[in-house]
Amino acid sequence: MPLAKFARITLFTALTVFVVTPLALLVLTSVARGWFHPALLPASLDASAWTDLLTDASHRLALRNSLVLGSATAIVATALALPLGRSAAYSTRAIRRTVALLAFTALALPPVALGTGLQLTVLSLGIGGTLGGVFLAHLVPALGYLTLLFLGVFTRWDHRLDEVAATLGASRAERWQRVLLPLLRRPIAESLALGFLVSWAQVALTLLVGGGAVRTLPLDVLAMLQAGQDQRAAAGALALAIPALLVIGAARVGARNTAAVVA
Amino acid sequence: MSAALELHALDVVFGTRTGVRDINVDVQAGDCLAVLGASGVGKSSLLRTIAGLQAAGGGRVVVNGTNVTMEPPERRGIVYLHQEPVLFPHLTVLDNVAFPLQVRGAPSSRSATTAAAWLERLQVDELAGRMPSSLSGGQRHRVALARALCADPAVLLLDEPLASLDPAVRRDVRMALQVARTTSHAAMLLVTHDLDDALAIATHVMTLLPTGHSEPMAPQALLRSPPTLESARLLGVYAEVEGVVLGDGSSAAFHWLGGAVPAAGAQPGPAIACVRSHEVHVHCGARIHGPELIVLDRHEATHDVVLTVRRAGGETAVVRVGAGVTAAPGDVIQVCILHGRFFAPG
Amino acid sequence: MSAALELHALDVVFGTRTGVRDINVDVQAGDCLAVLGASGVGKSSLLRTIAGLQAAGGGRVVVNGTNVTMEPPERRGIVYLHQEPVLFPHLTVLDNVAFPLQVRGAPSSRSATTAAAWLERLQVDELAGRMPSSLSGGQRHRVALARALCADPAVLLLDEPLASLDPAVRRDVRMALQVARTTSHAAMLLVTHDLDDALAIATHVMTLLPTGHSEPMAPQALLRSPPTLESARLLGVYAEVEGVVLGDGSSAAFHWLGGAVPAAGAQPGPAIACVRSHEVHVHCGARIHGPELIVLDRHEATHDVVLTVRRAGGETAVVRVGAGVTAAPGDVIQVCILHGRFFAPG
Amino acid sequence: MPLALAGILLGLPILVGVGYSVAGALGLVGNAAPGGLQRVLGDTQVLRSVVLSLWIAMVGTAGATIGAVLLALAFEGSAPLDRFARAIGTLPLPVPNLAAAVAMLLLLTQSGWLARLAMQVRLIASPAQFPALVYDPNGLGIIAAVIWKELPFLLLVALSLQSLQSLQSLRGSALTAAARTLGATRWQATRRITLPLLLRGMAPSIVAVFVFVLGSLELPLVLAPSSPLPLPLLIQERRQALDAASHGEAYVLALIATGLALIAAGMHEWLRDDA
Amino acid sequence: GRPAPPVSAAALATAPWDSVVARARGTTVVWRMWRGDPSVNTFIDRWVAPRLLAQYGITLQAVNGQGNELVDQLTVEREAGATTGTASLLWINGETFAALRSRNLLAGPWSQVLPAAALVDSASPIVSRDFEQDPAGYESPWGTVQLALIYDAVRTPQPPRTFAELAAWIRAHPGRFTYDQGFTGATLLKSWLYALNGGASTFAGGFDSTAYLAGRTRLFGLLDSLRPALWRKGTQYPADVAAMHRLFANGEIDISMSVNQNEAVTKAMQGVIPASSRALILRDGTIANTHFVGIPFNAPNAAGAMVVANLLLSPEAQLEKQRPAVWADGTVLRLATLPPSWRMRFDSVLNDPRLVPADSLRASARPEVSPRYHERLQDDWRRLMR
Ligand SMILES: Nc1ncnc2c1ncn2[C@@H]1O[C@H](COP(=O)(O)OP(=O)(O)OP(=O)(O)O)[C@@H](O)[C@H]1O
Ligand SMILES: Nc1ncnc2c1ncn2[C@@H]1O[C@H](COP(=O)(O)OP(=O)(O)OP(=O)(O)O)[C@@H](O)[C@H]1O
Ligand SMILES: [Mg+2]
Ligand SMILES: [Mg+2]
Repeated sequence: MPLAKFARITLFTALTVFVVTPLALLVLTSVARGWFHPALLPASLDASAWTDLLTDASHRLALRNSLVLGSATAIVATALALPLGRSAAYSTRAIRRTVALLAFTALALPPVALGTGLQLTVLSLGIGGTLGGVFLAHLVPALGYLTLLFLGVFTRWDHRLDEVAATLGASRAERWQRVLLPLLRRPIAESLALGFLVSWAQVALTLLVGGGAVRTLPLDVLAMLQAGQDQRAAAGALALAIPALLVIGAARVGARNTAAVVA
Repeated sequence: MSAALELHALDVVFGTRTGVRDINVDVQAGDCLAVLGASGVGKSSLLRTIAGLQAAGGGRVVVNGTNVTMEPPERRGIVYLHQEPVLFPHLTVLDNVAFPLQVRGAPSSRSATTAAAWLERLQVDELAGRMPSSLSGGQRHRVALARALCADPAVLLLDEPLASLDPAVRRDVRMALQVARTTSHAAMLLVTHDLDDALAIATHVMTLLPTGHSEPMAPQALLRSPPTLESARLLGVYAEVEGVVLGDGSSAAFHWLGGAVPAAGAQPGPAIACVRSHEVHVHCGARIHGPELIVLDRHEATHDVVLTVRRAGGETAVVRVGAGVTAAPGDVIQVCILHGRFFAPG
Repeated sequence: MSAALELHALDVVFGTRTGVRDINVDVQAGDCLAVLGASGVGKSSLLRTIAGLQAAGGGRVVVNGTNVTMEPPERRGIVYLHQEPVLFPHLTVLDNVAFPLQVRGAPSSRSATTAAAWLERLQVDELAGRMPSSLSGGQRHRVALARALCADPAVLLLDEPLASLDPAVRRDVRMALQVARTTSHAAMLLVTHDLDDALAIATHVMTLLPTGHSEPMAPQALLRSPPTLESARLLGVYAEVEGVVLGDGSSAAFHWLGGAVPAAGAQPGPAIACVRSHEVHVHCGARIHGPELIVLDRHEATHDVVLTVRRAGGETAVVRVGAGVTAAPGDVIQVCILHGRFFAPG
Repeated sequence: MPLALAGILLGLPILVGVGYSVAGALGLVGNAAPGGLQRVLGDTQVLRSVVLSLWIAMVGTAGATIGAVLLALAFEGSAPLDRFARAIGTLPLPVPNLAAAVAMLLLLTQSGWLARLAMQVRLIASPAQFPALVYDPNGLGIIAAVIWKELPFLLLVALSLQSLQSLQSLRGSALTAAARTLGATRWQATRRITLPLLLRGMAPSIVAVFVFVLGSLELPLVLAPSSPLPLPLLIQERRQALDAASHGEAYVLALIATGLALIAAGMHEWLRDDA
Repeated sequence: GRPAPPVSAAALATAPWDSVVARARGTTVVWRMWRGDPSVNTFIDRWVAPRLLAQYGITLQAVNGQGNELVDQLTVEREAGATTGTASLLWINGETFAALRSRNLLAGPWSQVLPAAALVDSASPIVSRDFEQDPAGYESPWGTVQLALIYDAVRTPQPPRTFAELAAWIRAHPGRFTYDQGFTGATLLKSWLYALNGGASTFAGGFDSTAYLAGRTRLFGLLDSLRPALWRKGTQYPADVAAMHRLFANGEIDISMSVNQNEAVTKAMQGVIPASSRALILRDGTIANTHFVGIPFNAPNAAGAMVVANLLLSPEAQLEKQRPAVWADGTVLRLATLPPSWRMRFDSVLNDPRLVPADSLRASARPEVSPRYHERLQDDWRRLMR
């Protein structure tokens, strides 16, 4: 964009301050006990929130649940959304719109509506309060997001690449394997990361469909927050961010070959 | 035996409306049908329809006796070369060309050898290790063509494979196409704007025009006697001379400002004569009977010379004459048309 | 007055290596320099370098006396037409063409009128409201060209503007380019593979070859006496006849299997004669002195006939003769080359 | 086949969710009393909630979009500054909403870090003098959190669109090159070519953000004013009240929230041309 | 197919206790409770759970969930026909108990058969009644607490000691007081309602609409007149007690409050509020209440749940829980019935100088009245005052 070097550096500085300050506050809060107004910095450091978090077996269980749910949601939602987004993008306008609207609805339904409906479904399937039930619930918004993502990817996709491969005799599977997947590495990596995040940060659906019996890290953080345990909540929030950061990093590395543009 | 490719009453759709209607064509294995047509008339759409990349408005596509109208593209045994070359951006040139062999499960060493051979035939062998994004326009065309030829299909649809090539390379590519047609017995459909391509490669040619399409005919026949004025214009070799046909039957003659030409069988009335440059004799100075013409303008084209001439009365005409003619502006000449094709004005 | 476009010692980079070196060219306003060159030799790269889309390896680009080598593309007063047309996918055809006027702040009604006029001149006026994705290949080329012409720049770089067009449309587009050149006084650089384009539009032509580039010369001069064998091959009009030059100075003569041809000034030794079809006389039956040749093959091209002939001894040669020549395989003929250009074999 | 699967996996839960809400609004299930619709429509508190939520979603989405586009365009190059800026810009992506809310709380309240900073440099003398950004009837704190949280997502979308485009168009960005040689300045090429194309590609994601923000609970839970209450909180409050009338209203409100989001999505789908 | 429905708590109540314990061995109990307070969590996870495992082989899984969430969850579970639910034990009281009971979502009666039930102080109106309701064996008590104000002894050396003083203090210190929209704030308002209207007895004996309306008019009139002196001029209220603590700790307000009189101590120890924070009980009396555990109708492991409830009533658990360093949660046992050694141990904890003195507590404790008052007051406040 037409920006002078000075403007770019200013913008960069503003961005850094905007992004980093809240994160830095989280870090400080997580190691500060009794850090009150008007102290600009904590008087002393205290690692108890972290040691509690890391040593407590129940947090570890929550962490494991979150990881399992996040990975499963990411993989399954991507595997479903990719072909769905693609066939919708190549379908008639009416089908495309229907799919897009369905996907939007999956995001738009307030947890009270979606969650209660899902709760009912999951319960009548006999998997209420289980990881499986919560996984099914997380799948819905994740599928919504990722379907939109791939719908977008494929409406701008040069489908002549498919055409060439097809007329050269590549079967459907071979087209996926040899043309689509290699070229889609970046969107797929992004989709995996995004699917993971949708599940990873989910609170309301987990609560409703898990019936409270399925503990995840965000639920723990919510509980701490509602008890005014800011120090622990901050540590928990960071603990939530770190694995997700790793996932995003991994996605970026996975996408490197096809994404020369992006750092 | 049935033809390798048969089109029965095929209708081609442009967007939502039917563009080209009722195409009926057979192409035998080892034959090549060239399709000539104005820009935008629907040549690419026809090929895409045959390849199964867009739905037919009606009719059937039959390959080696099997109706494939409802089959997906990869099950038709038809390879389509896009007008604008589409290469897989993530594969090297060699891998692009080897692609059709690899999807057929050929061992990779053999497919690489075959692919390299095609690259060499099209003179792009030194690009084998490059990525497509670094190729020039003509190189991309050739790599895409090499890939299509490498697929060695029953039916090969080529959409202007020779555009963007210089004459020297073009000659070699034509040769490669000849080889492909005769040695591998593919039935070919070749879209081109250049009659030279058709003459070099094709066994038949058909013209596609907004007003309709012609039956396939021999390329030389089309060149010698195009069925309509529009199809004559597609060839780019005719000068159009205006005049009038007087008399009829075998005594009919075409009268233009340079004189009269026997025009047996032509319709009486205003007419346009399509004349090639070697069918015109020019006499410098007035030596034969007939009107004298002043040369107003001389334009040397590659193969002939275009003269604009005026009769004393003031009418002008444009004629194409042989490249050896030296008449220059201001000269007085006589122009004798030896032969022509006569059409009613469009 | 300085030229509209001057290139001083310009080096063109391909990826990382320097491809074309030391281009020195002036193009006056209202002139058109055609660039002929083999595929992949660097024509597009040259144009992109002049337009500022890729960095020069060295040298300067001067427009109307101003050194623009370091300027961004939009501040050079240069418009570049991509080889593969690039249309803005979110704008209609009309808006695409009006784009250059709109970015210059023209009122939208006026820019629409001007754009529509260009569309009409290129015979794509009925596409004005369409989106680019629905156009045919040739239509896309023409819309992109209309947009470039609409920009009315000081310097116009056209990368194969006439590819993908049928002869009838091609003639009209050539006319439109002529108009643009003469009425708007643009300095044009035109990349083409077709000498006919150069002859119709260009005031000068230069050839770009892997071995180096020629000085600009008149198109007719290039056609009549190409400076090198390679540049002759680029033109696609010459038959190449092998033989040997004996004697030297004004008494030198070129001997080939059909006889001898005066070749004053040619280097003694093995040689290739480049001969156009109207420079060859064919005598059917043996009427003049000289060797008798048997016609082995006859190929009718659009503008001439390609004969493969053999002397009794067994050597063969390929000659191009006028379209009127009727010699058929099996005939015995005598071929008299009237004129040729003689080069040492490449 | 994938379409049928979609029908099941997306359509079914949605059908059940909407169906249950409709039944709840009609007082048929879940201990909900009927007649919620009339009560809700006559309730000015509901209207204020709707307005506040729409305002937050709109301003937040607009802010995040503008920021993301600005960054994507300003840092599209491959210099270290560009790479670094893109990395930093997407940094908050993995931070869950709840954590973002906590961070904003720590930063923005009248006794938060900014207020302390202001006090340190003697801009203000007591917490009450600091502008009320959190628990603010204009939702400024939530909007800040929305931007902080959603800008990285939209930035990611923008970047991946840019890379897809440059992957497919063979020689770099041919479109901008064409625009610029036609005389468009860098700025004009951006405004007329890059930006519209980018925004078209981002449109579904932008609408998704809008829709998500409209319904999301976590940020308001921590940062929202008590009056007016953002719609998701109002829904939760009614839902968690014990009386049947409130329950019925909760479902009506949920349907209203869904409806608003779907209007946005529908408008987007309708306006988008698929050319 | 679905597993057979588990044995209900009511059925188990008729069986010998030993058989219940035997049935519970080797099982898992999912307990839905408020998981927000690390003190409570530590007590449950580090004290209760290991003992359950050691003594009964029961694995305790404490998960978050309270109040109306539970009601919703169970309602939907029943609508879905889930005869086997997720949780076996619920932390409940007051209006949640009322809601669950009225919808038949609780199993029972069972609590009276717990061996430790004999130790419960059933004479105390606060322990034996839950918001005037008779637990009737459908829930078992395990702790009591009382509403107290929290102030900072350094910032506010002279805190108000009665509701009248509180109103005057608020007027004298504009912007320095507020109350939250949640349970704690509502409990304060209810206590204030008692104080303005002649005490808890005015509202005793079920919901009385006229008494309520008269009382409400007085209370809201007062609050309206105080509004300009409240934090943010009474236009905004903190969402919950945690938010209020945050304002208090950072000096935005000078008084916080808690439904647990001892939270001033535990929260200060956790660093949530300043170390100089103190609790005070308003002399007019504040509401005290008891928390219970219940067993849902579809509990997958009612036997285990009963064993847990029994353990919670054991003197060991009650004493541990009451330690200020642990949780400072009041006992529900009648100390007089305990052996002297236990009594002594309780006394030493109760006399901890950091805590509100036990006799002051006893003197000022006011019982809860019908949960309808709580519901109406909260609802009306939201509609009329917020
Ligand atoms: N979606 C569409 N809507 C309307 N018209 C369309 C659509 N797609 C193609 N067309 C029109 O169909 C016609 C045929 O297009 P096609 O590409 O087949 O032409 P062509 O003969 O290959 O031309 P060229 O020689 O220029 O490549 C064109 O006039 C084009 O404008
Ligand atoms: N990134 C690159 N790395 C290596 N070689 C490159 C790169 N980009 C272009 N080239 C080479 O530079 C040469 C010139 O390309 P250019 O596009 O200028 O050719 P051209 O003369 O326009 O050919 P055509 O007539 O086929 O369009 C080609 O041989 C091409 O392969
Ligand atoms: Mg075409
Ligand atoms: Mg080129």
